[in-house]
Amino acid sequence: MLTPWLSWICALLLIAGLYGGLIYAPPDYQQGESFRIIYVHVPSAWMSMFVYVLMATAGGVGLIWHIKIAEVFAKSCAPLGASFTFLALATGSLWGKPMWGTWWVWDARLTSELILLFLYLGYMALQSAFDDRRVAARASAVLALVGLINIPIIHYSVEWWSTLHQGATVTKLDAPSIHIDMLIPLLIMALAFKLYFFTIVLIRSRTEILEYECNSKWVSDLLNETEVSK
Amino acid sequence: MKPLNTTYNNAGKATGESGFEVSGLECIRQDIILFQDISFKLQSGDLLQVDGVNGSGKSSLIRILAGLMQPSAGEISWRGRNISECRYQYQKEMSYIGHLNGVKNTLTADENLEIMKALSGSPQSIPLSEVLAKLELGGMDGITLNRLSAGQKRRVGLARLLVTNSKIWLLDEPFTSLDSSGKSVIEQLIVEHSLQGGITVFSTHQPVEIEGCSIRHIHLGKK
Amino acid sequence: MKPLNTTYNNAGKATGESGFEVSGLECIRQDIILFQDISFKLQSGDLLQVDGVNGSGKSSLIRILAGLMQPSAGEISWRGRNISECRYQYQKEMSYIGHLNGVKNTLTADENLEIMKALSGSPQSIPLSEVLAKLELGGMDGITLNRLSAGQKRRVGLARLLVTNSKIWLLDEPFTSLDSSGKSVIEQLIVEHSLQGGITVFSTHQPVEIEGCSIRHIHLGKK
Amino acid sequence: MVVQEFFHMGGYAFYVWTSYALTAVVLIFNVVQPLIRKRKSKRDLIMRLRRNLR
Amino acid sequence: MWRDIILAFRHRAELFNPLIFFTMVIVLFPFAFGSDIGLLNRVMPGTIWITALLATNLSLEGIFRSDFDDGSIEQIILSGYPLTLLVIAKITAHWCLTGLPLIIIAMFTAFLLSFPEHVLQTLFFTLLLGTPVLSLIGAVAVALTIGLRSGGMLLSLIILPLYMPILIFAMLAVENKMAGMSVDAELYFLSGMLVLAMTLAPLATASSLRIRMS
Amino acid sequence: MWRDIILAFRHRAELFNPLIFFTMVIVLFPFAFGSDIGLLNRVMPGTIWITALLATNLSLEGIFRSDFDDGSIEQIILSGYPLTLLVIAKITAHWCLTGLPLIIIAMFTAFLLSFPEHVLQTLFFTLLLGTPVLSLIGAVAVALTIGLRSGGMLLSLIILPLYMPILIFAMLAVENKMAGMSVDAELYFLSGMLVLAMTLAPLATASSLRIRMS
Ligand code: HEM
Ligand SMILES: Nc1ncnc2c1ncn2[C@@H]1O[C@H](COP(=O)(O)OP(=O)(O)OP(=O)(O)O)[C@@H](O)[C@H]1O
Ligand SMILES: Nc1ncnc2c1ncn2[C@@H]1O[C@H](COP(=O)(O)OP(=O)(O)OP(=O)(O)O)[C@@H](O)[C@H]1O
Ligand SMILES: [Mg+2]
Ligand SMILES: [Mg+2]
Repeated sequence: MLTPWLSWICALLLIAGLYGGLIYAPPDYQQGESFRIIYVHVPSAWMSMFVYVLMATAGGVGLIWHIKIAEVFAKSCAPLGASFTFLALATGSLWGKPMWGTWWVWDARLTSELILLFLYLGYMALQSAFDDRRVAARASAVLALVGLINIPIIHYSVEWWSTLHQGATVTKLDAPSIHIDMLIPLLIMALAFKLYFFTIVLIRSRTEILEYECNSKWVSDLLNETEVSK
Repeated sequence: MKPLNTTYNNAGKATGESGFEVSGLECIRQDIILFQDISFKLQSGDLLQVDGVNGSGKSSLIRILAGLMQPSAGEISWRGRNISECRYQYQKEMSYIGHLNGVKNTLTADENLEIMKALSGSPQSIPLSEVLAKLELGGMDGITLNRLSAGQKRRVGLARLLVTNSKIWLLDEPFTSLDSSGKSVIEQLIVEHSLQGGITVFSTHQPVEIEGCSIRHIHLGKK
Repeated sequence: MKPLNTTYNNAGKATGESGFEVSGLECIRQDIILFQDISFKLQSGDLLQVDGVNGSGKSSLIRILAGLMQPSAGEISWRGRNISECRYQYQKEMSYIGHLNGVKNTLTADENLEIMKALSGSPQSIPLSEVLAKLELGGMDGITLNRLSAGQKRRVGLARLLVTNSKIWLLDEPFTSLDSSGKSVIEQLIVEHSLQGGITVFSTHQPVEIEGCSIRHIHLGKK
Repeated sequence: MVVQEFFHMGGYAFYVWTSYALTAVVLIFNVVQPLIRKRKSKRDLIMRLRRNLR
Repeated sequence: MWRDIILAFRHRAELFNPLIFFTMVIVLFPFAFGSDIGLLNRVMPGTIWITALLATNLSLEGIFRSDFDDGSIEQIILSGYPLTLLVIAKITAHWCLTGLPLIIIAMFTAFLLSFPEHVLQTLFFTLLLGTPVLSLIGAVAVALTIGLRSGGMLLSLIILPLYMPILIFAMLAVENKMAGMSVDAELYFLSGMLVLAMTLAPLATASSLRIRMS
Repeated sequence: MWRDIILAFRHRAELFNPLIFFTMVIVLFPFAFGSDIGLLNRVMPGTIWITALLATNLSLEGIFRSDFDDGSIEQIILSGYPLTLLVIAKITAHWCLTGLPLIIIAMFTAFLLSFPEHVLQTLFFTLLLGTPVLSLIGAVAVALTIGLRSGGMLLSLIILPLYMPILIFAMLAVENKMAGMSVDAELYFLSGMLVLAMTLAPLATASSLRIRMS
């Protein structure tokens, strides 16, 4: 029921964010127009971490209380999280070339983000290695929880090491060191990404539940109503 | 043959409380329902044989009873409590022997028994040589298991029953590779165990000759 | 059930020459003489059961017959030649199934059968699905063996007999973990094999119900 | 002129537009793929049910 | 009882195997990198750490696989002792047989190469703090993947991201020390990881084993 | 038939496993040795060779052990094909899955590090000639020790002296090339070893397997 609403709001926000980011915001005095990558880079990077935390939490809930919905949700998160991580890496790389003069360096933030991608891939590979869905869900939840350690490392890496990567510009609580005209589109984009994620994850989860419950009565009833009779 | 195991850990508590109770058990593997709505009660001295064709879910049932697998639905309780609540206490009173012997091929019979003993944490010590003699393995103690025959290895695996001294025995095809005398040794062990108030659940495809106590049957799969 | 294997490799040569001949076989393991002076002759259609208690040397004898182990003394000849002289020709006409199934747990039944076929180099191709159906494994082809039950795994191991199509079968406790219907499938296979002129040597601790051909026995160990 | 400038992105066109294009592709893929899978798994389930009914 | 269990697990492992393994690497070392002491000194920490990663990973897999194949793991799970404790015992035994000899041999080699002493100390501490973490994390990953069809690949895929931070911090510490900087931050981080791994990894291993059994 | 057999053996191994394993080592590589390209270039050949030794050794042991444990080895011996041929097939399959990917990844890494081209060629040839020898010799040693109580230790002890000459000559070749000298002698030696190993090792492996079975 929720998905159409979510997707409309999401589309609107995306358009607004794109307008704000590409047209409204002034060019950066140091980086010129290239800074506009921020509007895809930073939301993806944030989402990559956010989704992981969500996935691990849901996995943990499923592991402890054996709640099916949580298991399904965690499983549906993984491909999206991996996509966001990939985007963060790719757009970061595309930004790094003009800014740092290189596509890639082995610096702490970049590396830990790469590790995050591997974690997602490992999680998905582990999920598909089992045939029993519940066993798969529980085993991969353990992995997700163990990998959670990486999230703070990603976030604080810029503080702990001297790195090439930008320090906290937006997430400083007191005073973001970024112009307000640049900030607003960024926040809109971030929100749009978040809604996008929830929309897709809902769609995914539904399919997943259908497959999970293939032995139960309500699924056969549901399908009977709609199609089997045809 | 003298009975070796005359007392059980926590044997005192048994009185008054119910024994082993299974209700509404269901097992689904690879989206196929193996069994559904299995319920039974086992009291001290009961003997249950699980029957069914290959792949009907006998091993799955026994593993679920052992607490190795989670059932898709249903409950198993021991002394009135769900076995996943009192897991370690239950395990201390239970011995499971599956298709695999759970012994190390590169160690000797002696060393394997010592590991079993250390892991079971059972306090009283039956001399290991006596255990081996009872299983007709006398003189085999210093030989690593990869130099024993299949039946001799199975006997070392089954020695766990004598070493750990527990009240519930869950035996998945215990007679595999045993000759007829080995088979009757185990059958006799089961009878003794039952007479002393132990509970045994076992599966086998071979005809069983047990005298002195009655066997209940449960049949899995289509008839 | 239609017989699947109606012709044998090199079947033509069998006439005129003697079949399988064993003379003065002796096996010593760990300085203990397991058996001595074993001699027998097997012709087309013969069926030999090896009896003996656990550890009496049944598996050792069968492995020696297969050419896996060297006897301490004695000779084995096939079609008049010592089997170590015509090793590969002998092996092409012989199938051995031991205590271990010789199958890969991480592969599916299909893949395992294909490996067996590739290694046996047997030219004619019985459809693998037919082999599986015959062993009551229909529909199990795409499942890796570590998700099959013990009896189902054993059946995949025994499928070797149907895939490789050889004249001599050496079976060490083939009925292990099989249910009664699986056991009778194998028993019937053995009978068919024997009726078609095959030779079978097998060991088992279970009562065998074979009708239609006579079984010779050999007893190892002290009586 | 303004439009051209916009697409030029102050010389960073390649980097900026590649990032946006990549993002668009990935986001669209993530919409389409689950929808396809939903259709497919529904069809599979229905086949399964029909098989069981018979 | 505690001693018994550790002994029981130790029994099974090969005491000399990892020792010889490391000796082999150390012996090969000058062959692989030439005999320029300066260069040897520079690459020694890295080599030792990579060896540690590989050795831990592969020996852990061996131990768990054999337990899995012969059914010992079922009996361990059903032993009546908390599985977490048994896992700790198993990992401890494993570390005693790989991590410990590695450290000893590394120190010995460093001594032979007259490795600068103050850096040696740092290397020692990183190894002391880091190798148990490798064993602990490795146990989780192995427990998750053992016996699966694509187990080996999965194991590498899972273990790589988890080992990387340890390696990075250990090498950072050694490099900083060589450059004369403070290494407190890195050692704190490694200690933190160790404490975290010690509390969480046995739990995670135990629950993965349980899950894998069903 | 020949193709069938090789396929049969390949089936069992994991195609991606060694690839990921080597990628892992290569990814760890800059972490372990810092990002100084000059240093990385100097230690790369040595690291690649040590990795090759370890990976060959350990994966061979894994393959044979699993064949031993599940009875496949008996069936291979009894298959009716000359065992030597089957051993050759098995070793070939193994090399295709470890040696070959190693070489490919090594070349790729060298390319990324802009390793000097003329030395790269030498490194390539040493790997091409040397890694099959590793697989061949390893197979003999593994066949001799598999399933023994102290198999692991024995394996290392047997393998170490056999591998050493290969490693030494390979490294000599690379160093000589770096110094601008001729490397013919070393490459001839490696080729000789390869020819020798190819003719003798399968025979030795086959007969050790036969002996181990009884
Ligand atoms: C492949 C290269 C890159 C990767 C993997 C990467 C990754 C990340 C990640 C994970 C975050 C989120 C951190 C957090 O919220 O804790 C982030 C934020 C950010 N990145 Fe990147 N990045 C890359 C390149 C770049 C480049 C080249 C720039 C600009 C010169 C840049 C600018 C930013 C900015 C401004 C933020 C927001 C920081 C904040 O306020 O938290 N990134 N990046
Ligand atoms: N590890 C597993 N994962 C998934 N499915 C399994 C697994 N083990 C067994 N199964 C499936 O569950 C079913 C029951 O297996 P189980 O081992 O319980 O049978 P069983 O009654 O013990 O048979 P047997 O007499 O052959 O021992 C089988 O059809 C099998 O395909
Ligand atoms: N690999 C081996 N190395 C040395 N001795 C062995 C080996 N395998 C078996 N033996 C010894 O040889 C004897 C006979 O073993 P064998 O396996 O032939 O017995 P079996 O008759 O097949 O017994 P079972 O009925 O238990 O299968 C045993 O006493 C055993 O101790
Ligand atoms: Mg079973
Ligand atoms: Mg036998």
